[in-house]
Amino acid sequence: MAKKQNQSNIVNSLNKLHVPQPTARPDEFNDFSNLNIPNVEQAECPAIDTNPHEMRGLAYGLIRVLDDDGNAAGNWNSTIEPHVLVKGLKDMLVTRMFDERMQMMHRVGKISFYMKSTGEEAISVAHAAAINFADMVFPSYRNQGILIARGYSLVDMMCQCLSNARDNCKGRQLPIMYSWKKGNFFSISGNLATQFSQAVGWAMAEAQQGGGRVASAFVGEGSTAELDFHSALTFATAFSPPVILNITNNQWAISSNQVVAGGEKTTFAARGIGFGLPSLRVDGNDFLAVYAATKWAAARARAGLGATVIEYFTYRVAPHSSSDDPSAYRPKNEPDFWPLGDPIDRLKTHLINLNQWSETQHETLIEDIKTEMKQNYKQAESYGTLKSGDRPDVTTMFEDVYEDMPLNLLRQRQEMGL
Amino acid sequence: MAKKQNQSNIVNSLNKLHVPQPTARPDEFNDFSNLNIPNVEQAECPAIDTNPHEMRGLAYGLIRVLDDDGNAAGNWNSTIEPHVLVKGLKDMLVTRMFDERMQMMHRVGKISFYMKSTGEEAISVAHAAAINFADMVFPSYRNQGILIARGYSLVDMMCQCLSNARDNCKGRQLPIMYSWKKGNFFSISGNLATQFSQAVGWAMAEAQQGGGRVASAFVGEGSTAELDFHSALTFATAFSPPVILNITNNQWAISSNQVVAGGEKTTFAARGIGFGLPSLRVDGNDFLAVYAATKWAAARARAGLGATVIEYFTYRVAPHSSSDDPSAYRPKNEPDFWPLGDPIDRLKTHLINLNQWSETQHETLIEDIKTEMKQNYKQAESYGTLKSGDRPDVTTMFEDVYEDMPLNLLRQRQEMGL
Amino acid sequence: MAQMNMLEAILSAQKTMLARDDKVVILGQDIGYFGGVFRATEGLQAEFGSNRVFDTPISENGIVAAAIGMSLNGLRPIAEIQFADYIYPAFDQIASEAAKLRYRSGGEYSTNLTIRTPCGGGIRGGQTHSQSPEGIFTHVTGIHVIMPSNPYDAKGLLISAIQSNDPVIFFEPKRLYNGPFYGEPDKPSVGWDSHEKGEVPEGHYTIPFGKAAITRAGEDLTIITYGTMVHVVETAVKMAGVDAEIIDLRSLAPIDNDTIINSVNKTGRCLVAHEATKTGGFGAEILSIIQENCFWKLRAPIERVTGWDIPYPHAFEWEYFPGPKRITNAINRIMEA
Amino acid sequence: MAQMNMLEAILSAQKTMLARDDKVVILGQDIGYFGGVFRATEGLQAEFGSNRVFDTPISENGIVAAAIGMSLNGLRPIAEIQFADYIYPAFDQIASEAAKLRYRSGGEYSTNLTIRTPCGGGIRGGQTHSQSPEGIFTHVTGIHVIMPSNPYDAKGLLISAIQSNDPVIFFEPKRLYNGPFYGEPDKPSVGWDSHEKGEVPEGHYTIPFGKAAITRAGEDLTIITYGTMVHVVETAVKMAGVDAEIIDLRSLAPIDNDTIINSVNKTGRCLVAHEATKTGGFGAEILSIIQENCFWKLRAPIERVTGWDIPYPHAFEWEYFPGPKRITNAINRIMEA
Ligand SMILES: Cc1ncc(C[n+]2csc(CCOP(=O)(O)OP(=O)(O)O)c2C)c(N)n1
Ligand SMILES: Cc1ncc(C[n+]2csc(CCOP(=O)(O)OP(=O)(O)O)c2C)c(N)n1
Ligand SMILES: [Mg+2]
Ligand SMILES: [Mg+2]
Repeated sequence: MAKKQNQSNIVNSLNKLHVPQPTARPDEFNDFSNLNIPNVEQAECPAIDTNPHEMRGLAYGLIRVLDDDGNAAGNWNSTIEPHVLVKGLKDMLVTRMFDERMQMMHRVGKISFYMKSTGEEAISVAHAAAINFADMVFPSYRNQGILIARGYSLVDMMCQCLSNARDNCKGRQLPIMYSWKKGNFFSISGNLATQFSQAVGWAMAEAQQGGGRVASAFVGEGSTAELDFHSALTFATAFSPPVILNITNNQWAISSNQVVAGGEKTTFAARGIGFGLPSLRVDGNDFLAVYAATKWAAARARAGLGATVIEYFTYRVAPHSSSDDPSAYRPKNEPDFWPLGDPIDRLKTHLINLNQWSETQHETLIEDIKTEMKQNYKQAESYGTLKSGDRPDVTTMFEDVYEDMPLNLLRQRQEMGL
Repeated sequence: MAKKQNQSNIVNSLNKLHVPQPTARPDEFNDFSNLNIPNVEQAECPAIDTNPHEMRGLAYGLIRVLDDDGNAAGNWNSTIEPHVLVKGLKDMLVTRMFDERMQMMHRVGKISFYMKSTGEEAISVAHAAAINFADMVFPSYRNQGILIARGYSLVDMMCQCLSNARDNCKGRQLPIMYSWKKGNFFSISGNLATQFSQAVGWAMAEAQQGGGRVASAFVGEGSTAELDFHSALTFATAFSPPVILNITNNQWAISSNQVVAGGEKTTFAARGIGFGLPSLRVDGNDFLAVYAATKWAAARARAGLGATVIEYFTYRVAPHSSSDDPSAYRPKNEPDFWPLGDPIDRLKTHLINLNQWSETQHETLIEDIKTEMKQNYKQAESYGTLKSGDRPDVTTMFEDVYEDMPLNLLRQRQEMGL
Repeated sequence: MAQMNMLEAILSAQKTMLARDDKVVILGQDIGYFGGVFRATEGLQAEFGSNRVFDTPISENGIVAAAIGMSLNGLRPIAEIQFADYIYPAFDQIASEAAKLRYRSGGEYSTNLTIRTPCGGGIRGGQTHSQSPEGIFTHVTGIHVIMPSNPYDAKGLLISAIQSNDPVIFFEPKRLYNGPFYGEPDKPSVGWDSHEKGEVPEGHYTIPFGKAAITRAGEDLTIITYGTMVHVVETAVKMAGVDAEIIDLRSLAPIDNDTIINSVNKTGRCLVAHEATKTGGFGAEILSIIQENCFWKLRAPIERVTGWDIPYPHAFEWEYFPGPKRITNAINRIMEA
Repeated sequence: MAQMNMLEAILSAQKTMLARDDKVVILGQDIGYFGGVFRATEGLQAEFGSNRVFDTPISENGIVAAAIGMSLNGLRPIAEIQFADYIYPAFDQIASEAAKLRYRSGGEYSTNLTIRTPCGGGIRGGQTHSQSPEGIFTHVTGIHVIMPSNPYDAKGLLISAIQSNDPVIFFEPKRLYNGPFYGEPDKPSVGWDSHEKGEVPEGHYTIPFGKAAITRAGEDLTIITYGTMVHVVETAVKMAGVDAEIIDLRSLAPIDNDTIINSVNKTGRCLVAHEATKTGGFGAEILSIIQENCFWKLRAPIERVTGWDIPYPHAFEWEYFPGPKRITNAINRIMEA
């Protein structure tokens, strides 16, 4: 036995549990030089009906389309209509500026909580651009870009965050826990990953009824450790439903680096290989790569070929939430060194290279969004804030627990004098 | 995009959910000709400190040592002392005959339930032979061979099945739900797979304390769908503890073929690849292969290299349990066609080839075991059967819920007049 | 009308609904080709196809999650959990998701999921095939909790469950599948043909949630129970020779306060019985409702007769079980108080 | 003695035990380098090393399972579940494994696992950061359920939990971390330095399980409660101007029947208060114990004041919360009855 020799990869010193550690802590330095970023030519683009076993390599590489100069190249490059890209750029900007506005509103006490998606906008926005509006999204809490790309009203989003009288969640949910049924956007759960396995069920029903739509679910890399991730992949491999299982690997889960979730020994895309599913690892800050990978996965799903797992490799520039201060656990300047750049800058450069965009247009757009954002916020605030007392009617508190209100709730409502 | 062409592997017809189906149902025929059984030379045997990424192939092949003529060969072949093999043969025979005896005792109403391991004896027995007695086993309910290989008293096993006065589980558990602390054999749980994640915790504590022992946990292929399987692999990859994560793929989970558990698109060993863990797929009916794979995994664990996933490819010859009649869901003669043979026959032939065993010795041994089994059963029955009333003292019913009996239980015991 | 045992009634309810509503699907472990370890779905895959009735991987969490997802896409799933003792891996999907979805989404989304699961002891199943965990779910607002005691109710209530737009957990006392159980394990077992509730219509009918049944009218005391214990209590009442009013709750959530309150106000005495362990069990809620509403009419302390606060022990099944004798003793104490 | 808030007391208990017993380890999400989202383990990894205090993947099931496994190998793990609302994925490992292991193995194996988890509302956390699920666990025999109401008790009880050879779920009312909460969200918050129970010994001491505290002696009625509600009840009692006896249960399982029974036998009137939803909550068990044991001394119906039977709504936090006014109303009803 044990014929071939190899360098040691011993990870445990005896007498000590191996506890995975991030590259750097606050007083240390990390320029991500440990990362191996392949160039855009590296990843092959197999036909969608290729046997998943023949494309395992995609889970270990990195699908990229935009090179460092903002030019599109490689096997995953395809023609995308410029207006799609311009819309993508705009949606990413709106997403970022919406986040900034709401973060500010949290700081001044207008809303109780907020979560930004800064640096991760391409994932939501390009993904939304690459699937159909009728496709059903099972989002995590960092997919506000999908709502924006699908044209959800910013005022409605703000009203949800304000828990005011126009909040369609009727004041029951934390800010950012959106639900938009008409937009085929599932109600966000506070319980991590539960939507992942539900999405597979939705897609099973779609296959069963032959509707031709696709389900698309998102989790963070930290949440892949949760049980529903396993249920999702198990049912996805068994029943081959039309579903895209997206993992946003933004390196952090609150204070826990992706190594804690099990990212030390392999990629998160590789989880899909364990189930014989096609598994793509994608530059999440590359709008065109996210778009291409999503299109590919959606085409597979629609062709009856079943589920695809996609890991988006990105970086959580923002704090985890408004309650978090990342300088307590990672170098303050770590975001600046993220080697895959900023998704907005990269798409902008690309569009400028294509002569479809200019610095002036960009600046004008930003000003326009700013103005719009202010107006929207003003309007949203006119429906009240949590503090102003313009909340949904308090009697609604007892509704929607069941379809019909049972006696115990009727009596409790009476007891409250409502 | 989509440059390379490939044959279609479309699995879903539109308008219909893909529901995985076994090769054959009762009135059909299955000779397993769909299985691709590689020969003994195929599998490489890497050094234990090889990077797991370089041995992914092992999850898709089949580690075998005994060829069809009962000769040992291939990269995983190693010198095993003949007395180890003879003990292995004997332990397998005892296991099989114990099962038969107890199944009979169930049929005549002496015990309430039973589960046989027929055809799967090599997995438990060779695995037990290849790890140390001090290593901690977290078994499933089909690992009685480990108890036997470790020298647990057959009388004690029978007493547990009889729920009699000498049952060390004090009549609280179904038959076969053994617990043998002195034998480093964990209490079997009725809840599938819960032991898998616990074993990882045990191994984490072992690494933390530097004890040098290994944990070894077992689940069936059907149980890999359970949540604790995911927790086990997630924690195993994150903390690299000394644990062997064994999957017995005996093709069936009650009436559900292994395809239902997600065995259609890839192997169960591949699940480990998803986590960057070394993952072996092993001929479970080949004593020498099970032994070699276990030794390799245990050596890795003891060297601080962390967890190994092993899938044992085998066949559940027996019904699921005494409550099951497999002819309702699989061809009656399916077991006869299992291409990997019978583990006892294969080891016996090998030992005869080695001139370490003979047909006469074999027959004598069987007779001896038969006699011993009868005597043991007689002794066990002398301590009572569930029906005879020689149960553990009924007052013990209120003990061991907590370390000290709380007041509510004291009062309930009084209320019972005990 | 036909003669059905409880399993046949449950099968019939599912078959009726599969035929009536093509959105109804059934999923669970071993429920497809094989028809379920208790045969509660026998023949349904053959009749309705594997697109409607199919086996799942062994993941209770995955089953419930998939069923929730399917319901969000217009289907009406029935999920079987093979034993109630194995429902816990699905607890998060039930308590955090199914139960709270309608509320958290402001009514935008909801699930109509029905979970069927066999519960209770009496089959020598040991501690992991005998539990009655209903008391864990009755504390989770947003789900209905049902437990029938006979074939007629089982079919009518199960059809209501399937038709309900709320999530429902439907507990099936497995000891009753083949016949009523009067609490005397040594007596020969009898079939449902010996019981009037073994007469079950072939077609579609419903029994509303939140309506208890008075299975015996009486004046001396009220006994509130459900599931297997309905029949055990009947035996005890005969043994004690009292004129008890027996209430079979059938529906635990919603619960039929009025029937309970009216009866106890009339009798002034009350006993609550269930097979589950005592502390924190659903009996405590029943007792509380009575105490809060009937205080001035109570003439004796309400007692609970339940399983002991221990796991269900294989060898001591009948010592654990709250049998007729324990109930009779309690009845006597209550009547003498 | 030192001044500690409840977080500091919990930190101190863990630190004391880490120093005293090298078998003690702590695991959970974000509890290592970062020191926990509530800072309950701040500095412990720096002091005791990552071999003793470490982050885990985000899997509540995995955390509890690993902790059980570690305890089987001689360690004494403390597992943090970041919010009690997220304990459900671990439900099976808690209810089927930790709670039943000693029993099923005939006493051969057992787990000493302590689970710490912040519970309760009052921080605008919405429905998934506010729950009080203790009533789900008090129905699971084989585990201890503890909920302290102040720093002194928190430290003493947590040390008892860590030292216990049984599994313990230790619920920490997060609203009390920084100071007592008297049920009036609009009033300026006060620190634990204003409360005598903010005086906490620096070293090792224990408070036994199963012993309630009488936080106010009185003759008019008994109020039984625990956690945050202990202080809210205090406010209500002042407002109502009654001479109430307030019992802080501290330990729900085991429960201190004697203190409860003696008090209610003395006062003849009783109110039970908790923040969790009403139906099937632990209040029902308390009420049942009293009814069963004090029936002849009761002069008025026992009432329960609890959270409504709805998920904890973000915008209606204080409408959901069983505040002083609702308690006062109930006190008045009980006193007038
Ligand atoms: C079941 C559950 N456990 C714990 C939490 C607390 N929690 C909220 S977000 C989070 C980190 C998630 O990280 P990741 O999945 O990587 O997503 P990201 O925040 O990076 O987008 C944690 C632990 C939760 N919401 N639900
Ligand atoms: C949590 C849980 N769900 C369901 C069951 C019921 N059950 C017992 S054995 C079994 C099949 C397991 O099959 P597999 O894991 O392949 O093991 P094998 O019986 O083949 O050895 C099932 C579904 C259980 N015991 N626990
Ligand atoms: Mg993340
Ligand atoms: Mg199997």
